Amino acid sequence: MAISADIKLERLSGFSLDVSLTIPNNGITGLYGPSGSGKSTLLRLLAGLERGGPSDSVVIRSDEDTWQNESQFTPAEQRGVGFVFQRQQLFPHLDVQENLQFAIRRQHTQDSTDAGQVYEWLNIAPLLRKQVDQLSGGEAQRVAIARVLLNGARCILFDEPLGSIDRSARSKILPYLERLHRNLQIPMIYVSHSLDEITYLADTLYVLDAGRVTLNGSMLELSASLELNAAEGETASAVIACRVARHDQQYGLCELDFEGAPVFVNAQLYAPGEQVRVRIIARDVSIATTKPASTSILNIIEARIAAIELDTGPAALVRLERKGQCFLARITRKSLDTLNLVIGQTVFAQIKSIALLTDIIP
Amino acid sequence: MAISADIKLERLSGFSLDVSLTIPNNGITGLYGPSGSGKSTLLRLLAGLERGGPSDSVVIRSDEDTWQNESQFTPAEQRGVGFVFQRQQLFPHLDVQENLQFAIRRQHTQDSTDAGQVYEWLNIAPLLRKQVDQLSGGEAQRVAIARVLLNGARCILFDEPLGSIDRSARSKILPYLERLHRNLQIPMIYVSHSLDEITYLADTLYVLDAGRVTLNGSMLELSASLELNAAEGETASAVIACRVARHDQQYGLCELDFEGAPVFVNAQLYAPGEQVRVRIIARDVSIATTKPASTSILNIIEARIAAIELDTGPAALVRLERKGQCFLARITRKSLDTLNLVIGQTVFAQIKSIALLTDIIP
Amino acid sequence: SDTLQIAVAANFRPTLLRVITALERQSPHRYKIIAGSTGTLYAQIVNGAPYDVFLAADDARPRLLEEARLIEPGSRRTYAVGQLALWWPGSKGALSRDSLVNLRGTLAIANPDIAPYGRAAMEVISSSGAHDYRLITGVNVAQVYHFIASGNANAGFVALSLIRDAAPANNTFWVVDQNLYSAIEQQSVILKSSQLATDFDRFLRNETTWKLLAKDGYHVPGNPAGGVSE
Amino acid sequence: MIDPDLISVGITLKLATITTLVLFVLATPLTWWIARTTHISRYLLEPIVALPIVLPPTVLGFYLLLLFSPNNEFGQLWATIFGRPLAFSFEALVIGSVIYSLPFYVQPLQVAFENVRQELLDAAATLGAGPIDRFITIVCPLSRRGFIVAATLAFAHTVGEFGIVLMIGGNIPDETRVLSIALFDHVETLQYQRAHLLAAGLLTFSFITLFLVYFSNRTRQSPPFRRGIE
Amino acid sequence: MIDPDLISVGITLKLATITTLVLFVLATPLTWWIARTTHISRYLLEPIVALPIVLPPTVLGFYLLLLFSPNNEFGQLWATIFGRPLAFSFEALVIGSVIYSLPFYVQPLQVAFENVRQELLDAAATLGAGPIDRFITIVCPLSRRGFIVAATLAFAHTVGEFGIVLMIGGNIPDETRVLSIALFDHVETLQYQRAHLLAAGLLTFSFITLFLVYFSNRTRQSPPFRRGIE
Ligand SMILES: Nc1ncnc2c1ncn2[C@@H]1O[C@H](COP(=O)(O)OP(=O)(O)OP(=O)(O)O)[C@@H](O)[C@H]1O
Ligand SMILES: Nc1ncnc2c1ncn2[C@@H]1O[C@H](COP(=O)(O)OP(=O)(O)OP(=O)(O)O)[C@@H](O)[C@H]1O
Ligand SMILES: [Mg+2]
Ligand SMILES: [Mg+2]
Repeated sequence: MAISADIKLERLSGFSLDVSLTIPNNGITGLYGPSGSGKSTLLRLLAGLERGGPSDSVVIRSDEDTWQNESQFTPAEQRGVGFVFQRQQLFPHLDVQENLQFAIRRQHTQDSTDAGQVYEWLNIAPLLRKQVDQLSGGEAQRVAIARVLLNGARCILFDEPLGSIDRSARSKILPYLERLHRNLQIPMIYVSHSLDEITYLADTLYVLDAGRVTLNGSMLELSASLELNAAEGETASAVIACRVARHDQQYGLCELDFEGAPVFVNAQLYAPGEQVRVRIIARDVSIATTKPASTSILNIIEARIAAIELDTGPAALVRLERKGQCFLARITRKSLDTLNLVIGQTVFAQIKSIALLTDIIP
Repeated sequence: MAISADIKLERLSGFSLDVSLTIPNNGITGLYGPSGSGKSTLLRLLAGLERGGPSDSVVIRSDEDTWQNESQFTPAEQRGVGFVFQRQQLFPHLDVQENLQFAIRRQHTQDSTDAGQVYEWLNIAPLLRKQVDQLSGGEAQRVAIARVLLNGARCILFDEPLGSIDRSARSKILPYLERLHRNLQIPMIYVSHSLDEITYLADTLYVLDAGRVTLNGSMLELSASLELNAAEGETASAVIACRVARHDQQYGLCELDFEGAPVFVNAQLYAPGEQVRVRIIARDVSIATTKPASTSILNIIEARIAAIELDTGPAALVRLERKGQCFLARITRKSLDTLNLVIGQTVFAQIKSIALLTDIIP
Repeated sequence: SDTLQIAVAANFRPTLLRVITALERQSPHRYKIIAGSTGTLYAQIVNGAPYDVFLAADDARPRLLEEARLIEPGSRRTYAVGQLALWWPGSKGALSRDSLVNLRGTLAIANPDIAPYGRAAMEVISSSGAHDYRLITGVNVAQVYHFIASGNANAGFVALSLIRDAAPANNTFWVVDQNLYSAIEQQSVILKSSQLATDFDRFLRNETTWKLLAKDGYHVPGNPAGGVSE
Repeated sequence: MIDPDLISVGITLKLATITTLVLFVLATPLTWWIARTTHISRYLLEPIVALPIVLPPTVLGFYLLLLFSPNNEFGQLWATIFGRPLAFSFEALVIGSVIYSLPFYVQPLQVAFENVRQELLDAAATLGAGPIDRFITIVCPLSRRGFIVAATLAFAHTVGEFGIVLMIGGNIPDETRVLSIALFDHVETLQYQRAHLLAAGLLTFSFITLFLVYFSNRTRQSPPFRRGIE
Repeated sequence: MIDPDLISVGITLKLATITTLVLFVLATPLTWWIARTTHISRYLLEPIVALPIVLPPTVLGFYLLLLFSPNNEFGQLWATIFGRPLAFSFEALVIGSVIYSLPFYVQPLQVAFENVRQELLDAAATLGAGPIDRFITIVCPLSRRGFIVAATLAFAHTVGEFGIVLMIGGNIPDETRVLSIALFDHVETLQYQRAHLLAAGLLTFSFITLFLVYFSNRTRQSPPFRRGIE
């Protein structure tokens, strides 16, 4: 189910939302933007929880149906859109199990997720008999996610689902969501403040600011864009596509082929020959002008400097290109000068292999 | 105001909390632990929002007073403890300004924070006239923090205050909190899922698991402990103390002296001669057996391998020591073998200076 | 005090108002009328109500008060004798006791346990041979009047005084023969003796009042000869 | 023979139960509509619902009597459809009680309904629950206290009410003679012993019932350690 | 001379206002206590509060009359302290109305109080607000709808009530003769025109008042675009 929306809405408080967007049939669409930029408002409109005032124009279509235009409005319960809310909304009169059952009884589609899987990934079992007001913040959030997943929606909207979930739980849930959307072939929208999470999950990205889309496109293309990453500082990163070359059983590593250069990552999930995407965080990349030796850094890739963007601070973002694919390096201006780096120059990018390990996008 | 607590509490649900802790007179105490480990429960007890059942034993003392023992109970409003709740609790019948005024009118102490500053750092001004239910998730959280800061508490408890706050706002608020506690000399407890935030802010650390303290001590000492960091994977890090050597105006860098070795960071906040702490993320550190040259990595420090902890996965955590101070390097087992690293060996740690930039603890 | 508080059974209030109007023409004093059901007024008097004179709708409650020594000794007197009337708006032809046999539908009376008119009506009905009716009761004759006037009840026994004003068409009501039921003696007592109370009590038994009573459908209380006492 | 007071008790319980059920069925959706709509007609309907209580019950009963009368179109229609007149029937009592107890049912429930958070309804909707589903599975359980209070007030009020019942019920033994009338009669006829007995029985029964209702529906008690402040 | 009905209106408004104020002052803390305590005495107190309504007003009035009577110790005590007997005074009416309207005040307010989230009180406490401060600045404003409903029901009910008032007040003109009794009297004495006029006036006035109260206290209306689902 693909969804397209064309929204012009003005709030009394002065905030206005003016966006056009298309959510592709499958794949995860990331929605990113600062606080108050209208992310939650947009999701509410898509879900049918708001309909806009008489002077607003809201047109939303799924590929089967028109959900909303001037004359028409499909109520939320008929859209089959799951919604994980930013402030989780469990039903206080039901315990955890009953909350989940509420969703199961009203499944939008049959070919649903495997409940056992959901329970396991979100570690729901120990919570089943608890009252909702006895859950800790993270526990409640996990239950809220489980409730939506068990509901068999035809499209799922996540509004900062992992805000209060700890790192180790998060690292279990994220890959699960990734796999889920692959298996179910349903569109998902994922709102987050963490570009990390979004880069990890999203195939398509929309960046919102003050109610306007300031950037959108495929994650792979955008990931190396200096424009998006300049503002990201420490978390600037890029995504590259690689082919799985072979597994190194002894060290638990996997050797990937990145346009002819070997790259090591720690996951062995994919069979040799498969295409995978790898995220490279810009600050993990350093540049050497001569090929380094006797270092613990395994990944040394020859690349060409495609662009350089100076920071206002002491940092610079360097865009490196290897046979059409780009990634970023964040280094100091001092190094830039010391090494005399210029556009067009061929250099050696050192990427700490460890840095790639959990960032593989399967 | 220092606080000490001795708590043995059992919930009907089976969860039990058994902790002894001392919150020093000033400085920030970090509280870290997985979801459901009892962090929020502990804060509620300290604030006087719960008092334990008849079979529980809860003793809480501030340095002036006994707040709670078998026979005594100081109600929350008399403890002067500020509380930023995990699920923010703004008063829905008041608008933003009135919520803040509620706190200002009931200030616990006079020598309070500068309201103008609070407004600026949390960007409150545009929200003042809004109704509470018209705030976005991040906006509401900022208001909740402001409300507590303006209340002039004698101790502040933060329960994951930055969960729904975006990165750029977060990078403004964190340093502000740091400065705040320095100026006010009041104790703060900071709960977070992000070891990042905690390492940044905390002077003392308590790690909670299933209601028990599994680790506690000064952040500086604990930071390089393999025990704490092994479980941290990608985010393992350590803190070292350095002296400010000089400023490099041209590149906006600051040269620090780390036990005789130069280290570059991008902040110029402190005058030469001052002591500062620097956080080094283990994954940013790579190891070379010969001194690397012609690389963008500015920081190359000679150090001795003090310990090696093998991961279950392909990674290894190496503890490096230089004149008594320790930091960590996270490398692959493959590199460990390739470079033939052994305990006692002297190596060159390469630390990307950029990686240190925002992590300086002023 | 120059105000007299008169507690009166609700059915007698309209007549009492006329009496007072006449009285006020020759007296400078004020008269406050407190109307209620006889039972209520009785309970109130027993519990200290500040009434000076009590005009009951029956003779039972005044007698009880006398026995409880709550009245001015010797002040209990019958001030009026109520007349029962059968009101049957839809009736055909002249009414009599025997026509009750033909009554189909709802017959309303005052509650015989509470109201003397109800008790009297009950006596008439049980001796009439009427059988095919549905008996409903109201707390007092005023309610019976509402039942009939609103068309919800087909017929009913009311106080003659009530339908005097309404003046229903001639053949639709019948003043029940007095020998068909035991007399409805309405008695008065003085609760708190004063000159004013005595004067009022006397006025209640003078010629002017009797005329008003007769006009409103009450028999004048009397000696066995039907004359006027005093 | 069964004590007539017991029969009255039976009728009263039946009346109060049916009234409460009718309110539950009819007034619950009305209340939900009032609580949630933003249409202005709400501000007209709200006062109208509350109006019955400002009229004294007897007066309200009087107007209902006029309404039920066969002289009136509504009364006529009823008689045509159901074959017998409405007034002085059990149905009439139910109608009167429903009207008079309406505000006591609607208003507390409305407070409860208005307190149900929209966010929970939003969540239920996205999970696929339609409006009726949401109402039954979310709104009603969350408003349980409101329902209890509403039903209790309506029920108890119907038990205690007597002005209307007296007017439109006609006090027919075995049919419309409810407990409150019996009790009133005992007081009026000075049968204080019986009145005391009946009142004491009524109060005891009500107390036990209410106690059981409230106690079994208490909000899940917070464990003692949550009782930090009040 | 002023129309006696107008005087009754004045007395009624005074009575209803004072009753509501007394309830506001005395019953509000009681309600808060009932709503928040976990002590079992709550489950005894809750039914007791609701008990007055199961008794017919006249009967309740009768028992109050017994209580207030100078024959009784409480009544005697009152008379000694205040120099005049309690029964048949305006104070007696207030006490009676307060008792009878208590459940209509307490119960809706209780629903509202129980809906105030503990988390908000926790937040207020850590900000330095003590129990009374919290009650006034958090609980009361959040329970505004509950207060309105409680006060409306209590006020309107006092306006309409008449059984108790009749019993313990005695229907004394200029003193305890309230509007509802006047209206009742008009109906009883078949002064239908005056009754209609008074009833229409009362209803109109009440409607306008209630409309204004509800309308001016409507919950801040959600802007139209929030109205996704009801
Ligand atoms: N009900 C409302 N009425 C009026 N304005 C609102 C309402 N809800 C939100 N707003 C405003 O609309 C803007 C967008 O809010 P929204 O919740 O969509 O932001 P967001 O992008 O989700 O932010 P966050 O990341 O903080 O959750 C904000 O300025 C907010 O104050
Ligand atoms: N009111 C309660 N009654 C019973 N059990 C509770 C209650 N509140 C919390 N718990 C349980 O106590 C444990 C600790 O909860 P707490 O909220 O302190 O965790 P936490 O460390 O703050 O977790 P999180 O990081 O998810 O917020 C959890 O297992 C939770 O389910
Ligand atoms: Mg949001
Ligand atoms: Mg918590």
